[in-house]
Amino acid sequence: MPKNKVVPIEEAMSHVESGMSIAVGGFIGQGDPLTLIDHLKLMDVKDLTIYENDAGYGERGVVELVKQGKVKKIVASHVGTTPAIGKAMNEGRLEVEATPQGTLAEMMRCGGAGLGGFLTPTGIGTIAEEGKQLITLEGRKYILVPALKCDIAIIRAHAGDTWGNLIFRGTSRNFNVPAAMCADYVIAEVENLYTLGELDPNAIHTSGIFVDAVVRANVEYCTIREEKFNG
Amino acid sequence: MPKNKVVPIEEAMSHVESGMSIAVGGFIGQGDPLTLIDHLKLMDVKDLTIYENDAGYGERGVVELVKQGKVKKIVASHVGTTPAIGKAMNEGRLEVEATPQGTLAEMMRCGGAGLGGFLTPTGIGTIAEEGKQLITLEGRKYILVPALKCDIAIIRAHAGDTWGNLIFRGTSRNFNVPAAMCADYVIAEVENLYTLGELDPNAIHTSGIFVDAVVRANVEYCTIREEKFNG
Amino acid sequence: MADAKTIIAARAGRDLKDGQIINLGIGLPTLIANFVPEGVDVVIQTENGAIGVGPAPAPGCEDRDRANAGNQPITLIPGGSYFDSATSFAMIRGGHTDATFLGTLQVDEKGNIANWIVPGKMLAGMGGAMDLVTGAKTVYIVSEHCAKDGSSKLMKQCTFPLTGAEECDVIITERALFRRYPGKGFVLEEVAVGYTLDDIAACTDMAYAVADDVKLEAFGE
Amino acid sequence: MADAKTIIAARAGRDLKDGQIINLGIGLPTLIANFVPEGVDVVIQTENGAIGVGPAPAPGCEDRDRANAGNQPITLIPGGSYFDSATSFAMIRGGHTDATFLGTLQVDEKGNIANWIVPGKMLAGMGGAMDLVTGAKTVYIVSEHCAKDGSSKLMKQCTFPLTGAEECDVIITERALFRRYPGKGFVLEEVAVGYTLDDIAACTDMAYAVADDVKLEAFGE
Repeated sequence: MPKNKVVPIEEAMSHVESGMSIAVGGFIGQGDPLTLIDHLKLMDVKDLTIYENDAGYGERGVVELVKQGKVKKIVASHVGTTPAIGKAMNEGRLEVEATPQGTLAEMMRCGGAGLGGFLTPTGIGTIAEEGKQLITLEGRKYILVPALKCDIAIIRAHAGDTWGNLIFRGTSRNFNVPAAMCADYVIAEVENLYTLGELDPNAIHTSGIFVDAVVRANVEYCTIREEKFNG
Repeated sequence: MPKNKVVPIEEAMSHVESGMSIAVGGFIGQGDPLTLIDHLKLMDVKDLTIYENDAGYGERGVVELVKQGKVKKIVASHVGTTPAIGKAMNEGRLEVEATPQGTLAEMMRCGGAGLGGFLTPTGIGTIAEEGKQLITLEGRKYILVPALKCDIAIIRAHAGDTWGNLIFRGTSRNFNVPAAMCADYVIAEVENLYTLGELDPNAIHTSGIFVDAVVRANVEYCTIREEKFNG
Repeated sequence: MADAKTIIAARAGRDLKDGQIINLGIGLPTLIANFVPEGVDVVIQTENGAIGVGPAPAPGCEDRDRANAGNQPITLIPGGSYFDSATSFAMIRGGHTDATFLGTLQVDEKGNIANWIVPGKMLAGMGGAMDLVTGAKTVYIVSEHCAKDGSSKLMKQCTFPLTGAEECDVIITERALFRRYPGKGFVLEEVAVGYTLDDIAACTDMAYAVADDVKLEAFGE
Repeated sequence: MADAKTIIAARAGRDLKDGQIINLGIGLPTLIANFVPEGVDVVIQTENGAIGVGPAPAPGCEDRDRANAGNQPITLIPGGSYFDSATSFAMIRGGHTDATFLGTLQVDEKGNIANWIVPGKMLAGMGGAMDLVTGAKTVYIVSEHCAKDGSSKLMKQCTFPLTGAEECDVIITERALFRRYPGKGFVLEEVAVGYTLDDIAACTDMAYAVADDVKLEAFGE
């Protein structure tokens, strides 16, 4: 029987240490792992480097960790939905590296897939190519983007089983899938926990092979468990 | 309302011309698009280049087109399950290029994703690196594999709707997903055809955005339609 | 007469073709969904992970797992589906999206687009814009013709950092429509109600040709 | 006494650790599934697109959409699932698979593996083997010690085209078990029932060290 990975949140999050890189799922609040972020707020860690599409929405999300001074750097495609990020940058408390959204998603997937990098046409002729190796193939110029590997990933899923098979709901899938692939230790908070065999084997979005720990999401962040959930 | 892409097989297959490259889904018979291959057997085309994991199983699959002399070259990871392929190679009627399985899958996905190529560690120190550009990143050597774009893809799905959203069943998913991404014109044979909205939007494996034509699979290649199919 | 944004969105809507897959940027471009012509069916992709975006849900029927890239609640039309971000950008970068509609800060006569950062101002980020302008088959800039200070957004050369180099195919403003052709650059094809060819020349810094069959009073009523 | 294949599979099974994700090659390696120790749970991945492979189905219960990479019918254990080939090789290449067990034609003292082609013979192809030896955390070669002509498969240097360079971590034959350590090369750790250290030396062409605590009669009863 596949291993039971359901653990107390303290145990899962004890893998996070100062100076680590963390891939975070979600998209301006859609599917953000707020339970795990809430727990990080209580922990004594700093100098984190965050890879995420954004920093959350309004006052919620990774922006809360930035306000606490726990984050050294964010690599994101867009931080415009969290005004406190701009303030932290201006005050020199935070470094932000802007990366095209598709490039960021692919960096994560690529790292998870054991590839060294990929060639993208996105950003050619823009500052996105600065400091990057350029490669021309069949007359077209590409940026060589190295794959991303992180120490930790924190993600949220709508449904999960005890081995960490995950199913997402609606547009909350987003970066949760690639983030789950690229880290040494992957922690998933799940809104609805199922026993092995309850989830349709054809409908799994993220296999438990990618997941190291499963934690229950806070009830306030959960949508309703649906009968016979298949996605 | 998304366009109805269900067309007669003759219309869909009329896009195939001599000299074209064709990505073929399936894995030694699991999910092979036999209805479309059967139709190709009746067509007057030659000098095809096939990209597929294999050439089918026993006497069924792309091997049938090889025996008819329609195929110039196969790029595959393994052709050991179809003895007639070896015979055609030996007689100089067919060129076979062996490619690692994971590399072939990624070539297809990469072409479909608009990337120029990717760096893989697979095959370093073997003949798979011959004639390929090698790139060293952070001390590790990789093969730069260019992305694959084909003229046509032929695939099979267990369930599909009229716009070409597809759901696969069991291990018949395999190369059908990446093959569907990498071609200019993608033809899907579906075992069970559904109207728009019948398939769970969270359970689609291949979006209709990738599919150009939907054809009914021959009944002999179909598994039973299940009630309330969700994958 | 309608306001500038409505005029632009309405004209952009008329450019849609049946069966197209389109992506609409945040803000003005989102309005284009209200102007899809009768008899034309388009499928709307949103880069955060949905295709087949339908009308906004009725008040009280919002679902926090169903939103667009601007975080507005959405519904899906039958046939719509959800996917992850890597797959979403495979759709976008891979040329499977027919048209993308984006606002801009600047666009220039070479088709360069600058719409993600104003030097010296707060960094927000390019989001999916760089991928969209690189990957979509046709890139529409839908924007007011002039900036707030009255200067032309249609410039000889962008001065802000680019979103994409030579990627813009069509510019639609409340005053005019330009299409870019290989080897010819932008061609003025339509002028809106209330403007003359001279008016357009006066407020447009980029070089452009005027189509032989340029249409006056072509839109904007 | 059991035959060579059974002895090898049984010893390989004893090397499995609880919670491991493993991939079993076609042929001999498939037998290892029958020798998972009591109290050890492993999850079997098959590269054609399933994880959580269970026992073969009962006769008459085969399903053509449920098979392994060798086209044998499979079942799934609860918690198993299906995926496409690009995702499957993300699992394999990306180091998410703990161990892969493969047969071989040749293996050499540097850990080079040659198991996919005999020069001059019919080409079959490497299938997923190159990805598996590159990506799996531990690469086991499970193979008879000698080829049919009696020559050692454990060579000073492979003469056939390689599947992977310096990728083999453990060799298990019906006669012995060797593990490769960084900077030390292969170390003989176990000798099977019926063989002496001299026997192993006589049928092994590759260089190896003998462990101080080498176990004699360690397996193969």
